[in-house]
Amino acid sequence: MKKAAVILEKAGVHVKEPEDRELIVKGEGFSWIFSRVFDVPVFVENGIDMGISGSDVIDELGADVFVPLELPFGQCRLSVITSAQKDLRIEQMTNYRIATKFPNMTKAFFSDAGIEVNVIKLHGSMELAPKIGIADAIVDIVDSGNTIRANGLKEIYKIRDVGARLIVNRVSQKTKFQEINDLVERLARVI
Amino acid sequence: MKKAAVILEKAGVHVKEPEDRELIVKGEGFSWIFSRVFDVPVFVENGIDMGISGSDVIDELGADVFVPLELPFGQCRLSVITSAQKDLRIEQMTNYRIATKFPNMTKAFFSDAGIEVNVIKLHGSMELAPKIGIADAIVDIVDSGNTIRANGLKEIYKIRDVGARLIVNRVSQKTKFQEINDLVERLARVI
Amino acid sequence: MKKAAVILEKAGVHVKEPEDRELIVKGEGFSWIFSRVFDVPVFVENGIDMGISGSDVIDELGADVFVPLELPFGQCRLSVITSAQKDLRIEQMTNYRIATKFPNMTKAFFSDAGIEVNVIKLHGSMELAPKIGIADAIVDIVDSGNTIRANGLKEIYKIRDVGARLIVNRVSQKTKFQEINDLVERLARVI
Amino acid sequence: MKKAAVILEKAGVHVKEPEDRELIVKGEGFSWIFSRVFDVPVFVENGIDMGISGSDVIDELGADVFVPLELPFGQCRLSVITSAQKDLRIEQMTNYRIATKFPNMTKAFFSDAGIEVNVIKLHGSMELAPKIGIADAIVDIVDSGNTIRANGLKEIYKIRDVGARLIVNRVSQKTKFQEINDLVERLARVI
Amino acid sequence: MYKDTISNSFKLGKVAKIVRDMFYELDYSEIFLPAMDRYSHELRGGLKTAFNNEFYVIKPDVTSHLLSSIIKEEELKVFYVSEVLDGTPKGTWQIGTEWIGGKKTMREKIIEQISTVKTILKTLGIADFMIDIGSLRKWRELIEQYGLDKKIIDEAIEKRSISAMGSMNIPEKARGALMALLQKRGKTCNDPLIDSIIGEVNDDCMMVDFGTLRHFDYYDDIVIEIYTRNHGKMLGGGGQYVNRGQDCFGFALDLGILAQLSSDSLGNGKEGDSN
Amino acid sequence: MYKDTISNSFKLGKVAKIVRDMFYELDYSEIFLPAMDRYSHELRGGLKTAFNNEFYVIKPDVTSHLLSSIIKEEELKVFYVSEVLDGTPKGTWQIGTEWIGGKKTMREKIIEQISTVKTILKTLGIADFMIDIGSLRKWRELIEQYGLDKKIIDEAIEKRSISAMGSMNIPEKARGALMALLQKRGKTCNDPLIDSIIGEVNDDCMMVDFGTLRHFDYYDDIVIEIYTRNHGKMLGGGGQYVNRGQDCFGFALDLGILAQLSSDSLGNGKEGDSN
Amino acid sequence: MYKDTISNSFKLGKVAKIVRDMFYELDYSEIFLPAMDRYSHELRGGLKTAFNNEFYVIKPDVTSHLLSSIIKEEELKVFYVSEVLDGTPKGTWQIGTEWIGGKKTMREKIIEQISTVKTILKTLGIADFMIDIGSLRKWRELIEQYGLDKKIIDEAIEKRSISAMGSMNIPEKARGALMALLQKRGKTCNDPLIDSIIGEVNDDCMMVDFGTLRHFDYYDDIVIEIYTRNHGKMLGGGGQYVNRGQDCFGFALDLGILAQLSSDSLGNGKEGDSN
Amino acid sequence: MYKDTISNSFKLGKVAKIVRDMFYELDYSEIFLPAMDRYSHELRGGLKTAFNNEFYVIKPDVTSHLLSSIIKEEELKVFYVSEVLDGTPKGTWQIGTEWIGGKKTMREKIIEQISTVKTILKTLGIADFMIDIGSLRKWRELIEQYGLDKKIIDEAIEKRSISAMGSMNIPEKARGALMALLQKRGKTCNDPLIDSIIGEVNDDCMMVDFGTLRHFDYYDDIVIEIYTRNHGKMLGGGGQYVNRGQDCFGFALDLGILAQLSSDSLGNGKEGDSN
Repeated sequence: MKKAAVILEKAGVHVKEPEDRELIVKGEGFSWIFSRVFDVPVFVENGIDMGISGSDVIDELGADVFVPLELPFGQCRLSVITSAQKDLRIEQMTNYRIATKFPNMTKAFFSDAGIEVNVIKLHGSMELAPKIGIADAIVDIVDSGNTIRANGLKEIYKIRDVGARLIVNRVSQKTKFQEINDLVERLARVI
Repeated sequence: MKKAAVILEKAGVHVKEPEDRELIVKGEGFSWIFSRVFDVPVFVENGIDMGISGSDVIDELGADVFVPLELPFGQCRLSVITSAQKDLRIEQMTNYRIATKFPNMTKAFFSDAGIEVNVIKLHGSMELAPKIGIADAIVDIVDSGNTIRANGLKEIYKIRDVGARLIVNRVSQKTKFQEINDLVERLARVI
Repeated sequence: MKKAAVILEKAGVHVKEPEDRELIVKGEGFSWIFSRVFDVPVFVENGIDMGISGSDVIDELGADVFVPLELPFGQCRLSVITSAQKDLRIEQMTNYRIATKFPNMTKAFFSDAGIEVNVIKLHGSMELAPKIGIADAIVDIVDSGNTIRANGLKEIYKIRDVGARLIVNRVSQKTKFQEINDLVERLARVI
Repeated sequence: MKKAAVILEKAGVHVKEPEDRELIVKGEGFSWIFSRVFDVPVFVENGIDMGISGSDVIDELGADVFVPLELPFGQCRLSVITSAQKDLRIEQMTNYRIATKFPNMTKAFFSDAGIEVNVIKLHGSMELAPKIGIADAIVDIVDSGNTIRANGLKEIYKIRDVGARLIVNRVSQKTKFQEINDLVERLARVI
Repeated sequence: MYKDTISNSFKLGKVAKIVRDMFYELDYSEIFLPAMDRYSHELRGGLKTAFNNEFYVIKPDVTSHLLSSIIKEEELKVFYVSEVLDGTPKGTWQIGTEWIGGKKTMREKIIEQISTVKTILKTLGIADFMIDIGSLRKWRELIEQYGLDKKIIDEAIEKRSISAMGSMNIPEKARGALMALLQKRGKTCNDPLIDSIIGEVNDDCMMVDFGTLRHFDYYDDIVIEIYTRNHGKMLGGGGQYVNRGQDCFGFALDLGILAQLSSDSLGNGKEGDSN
Repeated sequence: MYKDTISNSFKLGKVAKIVRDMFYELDYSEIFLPAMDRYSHELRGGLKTAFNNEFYVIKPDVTSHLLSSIIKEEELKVFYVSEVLDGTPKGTWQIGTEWIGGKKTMREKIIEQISTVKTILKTLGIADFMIDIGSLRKWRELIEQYGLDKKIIDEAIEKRSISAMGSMNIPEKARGALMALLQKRGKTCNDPLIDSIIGEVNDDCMMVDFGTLRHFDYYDDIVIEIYTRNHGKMLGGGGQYVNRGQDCFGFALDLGILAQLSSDSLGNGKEGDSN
Repeated sequence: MYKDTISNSFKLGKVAKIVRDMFYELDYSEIFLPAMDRYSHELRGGLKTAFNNEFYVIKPDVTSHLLSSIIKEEELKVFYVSEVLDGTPKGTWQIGTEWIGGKKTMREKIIEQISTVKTILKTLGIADFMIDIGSLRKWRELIEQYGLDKKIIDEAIEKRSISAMGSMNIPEKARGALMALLQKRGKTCNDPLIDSIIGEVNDDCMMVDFGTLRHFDYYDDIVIEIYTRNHGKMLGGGGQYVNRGQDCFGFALDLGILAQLSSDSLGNGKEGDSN
Repeated sequence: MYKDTISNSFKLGKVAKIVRDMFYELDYSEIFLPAMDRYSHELRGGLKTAFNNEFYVIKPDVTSHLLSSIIKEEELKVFYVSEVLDGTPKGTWQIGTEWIGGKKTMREKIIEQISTVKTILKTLGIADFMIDIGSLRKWRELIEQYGLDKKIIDEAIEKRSISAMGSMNIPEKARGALMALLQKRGKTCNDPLIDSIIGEVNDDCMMVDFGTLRHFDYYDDIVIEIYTRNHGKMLGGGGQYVNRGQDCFGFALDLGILAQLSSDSLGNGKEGDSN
């Protein structure tokens, strides 16, 4: 969140921090909405002009929004992760139980590869699932890889790269063309 | 979370607090797993012996678990909530956009009532949705009601009461019958 | 055909015989159409005022016509017929090949009795089928029973009684109410 | 039927005529079965070694048989026939009621041409149908064309040529290879 | 010319426009029912299918579909233009009305709707049509009066089978009454309601007929059938039913047959059209 | 009040009547497409099902359904009111037109149809709508000119991804041209055809925009999108396509959204309606 | 290695062979049920579909499918190996038996079938399994004795909800009996039938348990559930039912889980297999 | 006795057991294919349906289903017992094998599998069966050699139409070769591969026949058909195909016909059974 604010500052947009439980903060020319990561694309698709969210969330929700800019923070990757002791290839994961926060992308990936798996939707701390035996593998976001190493896990297959994105509502892009393009250009120059 | 620990202490079970990012904590006779609210029923259904979770989450996930005890905390209710200015009845909500963290329960409720609505899944701060015009009403957990009043909203229909529940894995109930029943009885006495 | 003419004569309606390949013959107040037995109900359902046809054909085609009168000729029955040497009950005819001129009625009969059979549609001389081994049994019209006895066959189950019927087009019954009712009454008196 | 016997005689095969209602007649080396035109392909598909039948009937029933020889008699054609007064093209026959003895071939023809028609199955004297107004057109076998002209009708589209065919059961072709090929060759030489 | 779908639908479009305008004048509003709905035993006809492990019906009979969608109703004066399927993917296009509840008496509703049918057909240039009016109540009263077996009587009526009625072992008086009702067709029938309706409509096309009407199970008493001399199939039909205690009446016309019969009169008798 | 199906459809009925009357005045005739048709890869959207071992589609996208039904065509100026399904049994109701062939030039057709959209929305009391006009031809010319990979460019346009365009290894001149076209939105755009259309329509609601329109594969060049400030979703859209060598243009409007937005202006702002 | 379908099915094949051979020895004959059957409310599970305007179910629950196919029955001692669907195209493979009618008493049948389950699992090298035996009759007797509401009690049992039982307004004596039954798990339970069965089977894996078994509506009294310590899901289950006045007992095992658990012991613990 | 499903399946069970045991001895392992799979043009037969807006096929032809499921394959020597649907909910039960890849040459595989067919039929007491062996390669060579039109030749072969071959405008030499191949049936055919196979199998039931075999498009060269004198329909068939560069051979037998023909010999000639 802070990295987003830094970039915006550089592009001449001052982000007003929300006090205590405030949800919407009016700043010079902008009103800022602070919502859950998974909700940003839903807000933008249904009427909020612009938002900053991770490409993993955008693709998982299949949000029907414009994605003008890839922002230079939040770089990580979505990978298939199994226990460190096993040398596994994707084709060997028939009927594996796979815990993930991204069921749609996980099902799509394994179905294209022709491998039938059972996907279990979890909301947090994926590494727990194989440890306590309720899943054989996980599909999750990997950044430094420390968390997974710390839990005796390893990446065996990178599904796709992930990073922060600027997203724009399809109608706002038309009705507020100038302001949006103006901000996009200023941001493009600083990244 | 703390209320759960208090009840457990009274029933003679000392809950070991997790240090920093620790996920699993071994205590006398128990290993404690601290996961997201929405994941507890998934863990218990897939192999973890017992868990404490809200009846809203258990019903939304349709978790196939035993629910031996209603615990005396976390009492609240799942309600249909609209803007305070409107006097609305359920039948008038044809084609309303309804934001909620509980899409399954919301769809089931309106479908039984024969009202066709469009459900938008959000993960947090539901009150935001009607405020910024991306939803006409919300279905959410209401406790004191301060949050919704603070956001110019009001409850128009209570779908069901909600509260904390003790849940047990169907197989563990058999294989660890004694320990589980023992704990359930001790808890039953203190609530 | 002659019996029908006799009855009609008695009811004061003179039937004009067709010369050579003539299809339609104009007589006092009536025009007579001589068509195949199986086509009479089709003609009457699609616009011809009245017709005389067997109840077997009417039911096989499921013709949407009025059937005011059962005529006193053409009495026979639709039966399941097998080789004389075998003592068979319907339930033992699983997967039998059954030759018939009435596939719809045959399928309906065996399906209601819960017996799966393979129906082969033939247009004539059913007795031939079991004799030359292309069917295990037949469903056909039985009158005296000589033909089937002559071919070493016997009736094992009467599906329904069959007889000649007077049939009337649903619209003609309305638009030519008087003439049709008048003829029906005169016929009713002579049978 | 006689023409078939003539050809067979030329090919050295004497056809024994059936007396009165006899169905099967044993002749030198052959037993002859005289059945309805429409039943010959059914008999041959289900076990009778060989048969002579029209290509119209074979195609209408979609019989799964070998068709080694086109015989030089029974040449005629399957055509779309309408009233002589009208100059009609196929595309103009939307929703026409078409009477025919060949519903399968009629539906297939109009469906390939993309024209939706209502097919009425009749068993004989097709020319009657348009005359008495229960059909707008007919699909039937046309030979000299006298019958249709006599009934004020005319051919507007030839669907396919039709002629007599020799047909052979797929299994008999194997088990009685010599005799069948021998007869086919002798026939081939005389046509 | 065009492939069937388009040429076919042009004619339907012309007729639909004319009939719609009349419904608007008579203060009916158009109703749009979804093409598919969850299966329930109330739904008649349509094409059975399944989606996501639930049974559905595609384009069921409109009256039954509408009735299964009503929760609470004051007045509902609607018309619809819709394809209706009956067991196969190719259906028939219908235009029809449903008049549910409201202050008008059942008698007034029936009279207005029958007059509406008349005006529609006349405007479409279809002259020699007839409207038969029958009553299920008459038969019910008879069955109750003589304690007869409803199922057998219904089958006999469905086929107008005089032989069946003749051979039933029922009291002669009952047989006489059944036969009389079956044969009853004429200008009047000394049933106050029906006679007053015929009187009010006051048109030669009307005929009382207790023995030649189709009995749909969701109709309650008065039923009508609309047909012409020169078309083998019925033009349409309708009837009276009770829904949540409210008197209702509705009718439906086969848009395809209307288009066929009216094409000459509407001056678009294109060469090659079916007569 | 009523269950959704009925209350929902009343509003649709009101709007459909108004729009239909306008189409009649503009000499469009209504077309009725069957609810189900045999599956073919040309058909877009709809709900896949099967009958009698054949694949079918229920209520597919109307334009693709119409085009797949035409054999030979002189002129076809039609409108339709139909539910369109998209993968589930609950669809959206649309009202739209297809103008195929005929003597009018493509330019005249586009101008007439855009003016029709304007009149419809104004008559329904929907004031602050916008109509964006874009061109697929512009992008095609660029792709051919610099020999670019159509698939990658299409994905970039679909997401308006400036980053993607920035990181493509294509000549700088090409990148500049792509960026310019993506950002091009304004009153004129020195493209003779589009400028003349905007000039002719001469209304403030018109905007040239080459970068924010959806690219349906059956559109050929000129595409339009219709939207308002206060509704998250598009009101409708349309485009130009060639069918059997004939110039065609068609557009479709979401009847549900029209009903929502127009309910206030049409004086039936019932309390409790979603505004 | 292979795509899922094939690698998956190899393991199933190995286990199916072993279990089939045992059934042959025990004089069971294999039964082949059609993959699709006309829908009837008796059929449980399966995937709903439609063909030719009739509702069908694909691969329904085998017991319900078999029972709906029996007209008259002397004795039927059958086993089946079949995929069973439950609302989606991907089902679970089961191997199971149904013993209908015949001279053996219900007690003898249950004892033989429970022993069969034991032998199967031991032969497959699955050691630490447990077989719980419960009784629906016990609960029915209680409900009738205290005139309780069956629906509420069933819901409480389904969730083992002590809170629900605690807060029901029922006589204290009834509450006590309910709680006792719910908590009843042990080696014996002074119910003559169950104690004699446990005595006869005489194996440590057996446990009486009235409170943790799933209640399928087509079971009548004795029900069994088969599970192991180290697998979250049940291995299988079975129960006793009455069909046309004849005593019947059947059980089914999840072939997939059997293959997983037995793969180590059958010496084909291929590296990379799910443990 | 029983309703068809059960009585029918008992006979199938008896035969399936015998044949399975033989396959186990020949080191085949059983394969279990899912009852439903996503539609793809590779799948033959089956019953088309749809689930969740995707096209599926129920119980397609097993060979095509297996081939579409293989990603990488060393050796696959499998057998299956499965119902196969062909456009309607009532299918035929088949038992068959697929031998894919592995070290054995194609010749060895064909010889082993033909011998297997022989042993199966003889064990079932079906004596007077015949196995025709034909070759698609022979026809292909001829078509290439004379540059003939494959489609027309295939239609002529499908019907064994000597007239069609007679009236084709093709060089006389080609006509002669076609006729010879069509009429070729006997003990040997001087095709090295086929003659050596017949020599190896060395059984009177074998017959070379290039003109009476059905040509499935997924077969490559050698095809076989199995039939008996006294049953109108074929008992089974098989053929050789190439999959991912590996030689494969498979055959399937109709379990229903096997059960019918073998019921006498297996001493369960129940009175009333179809002979």
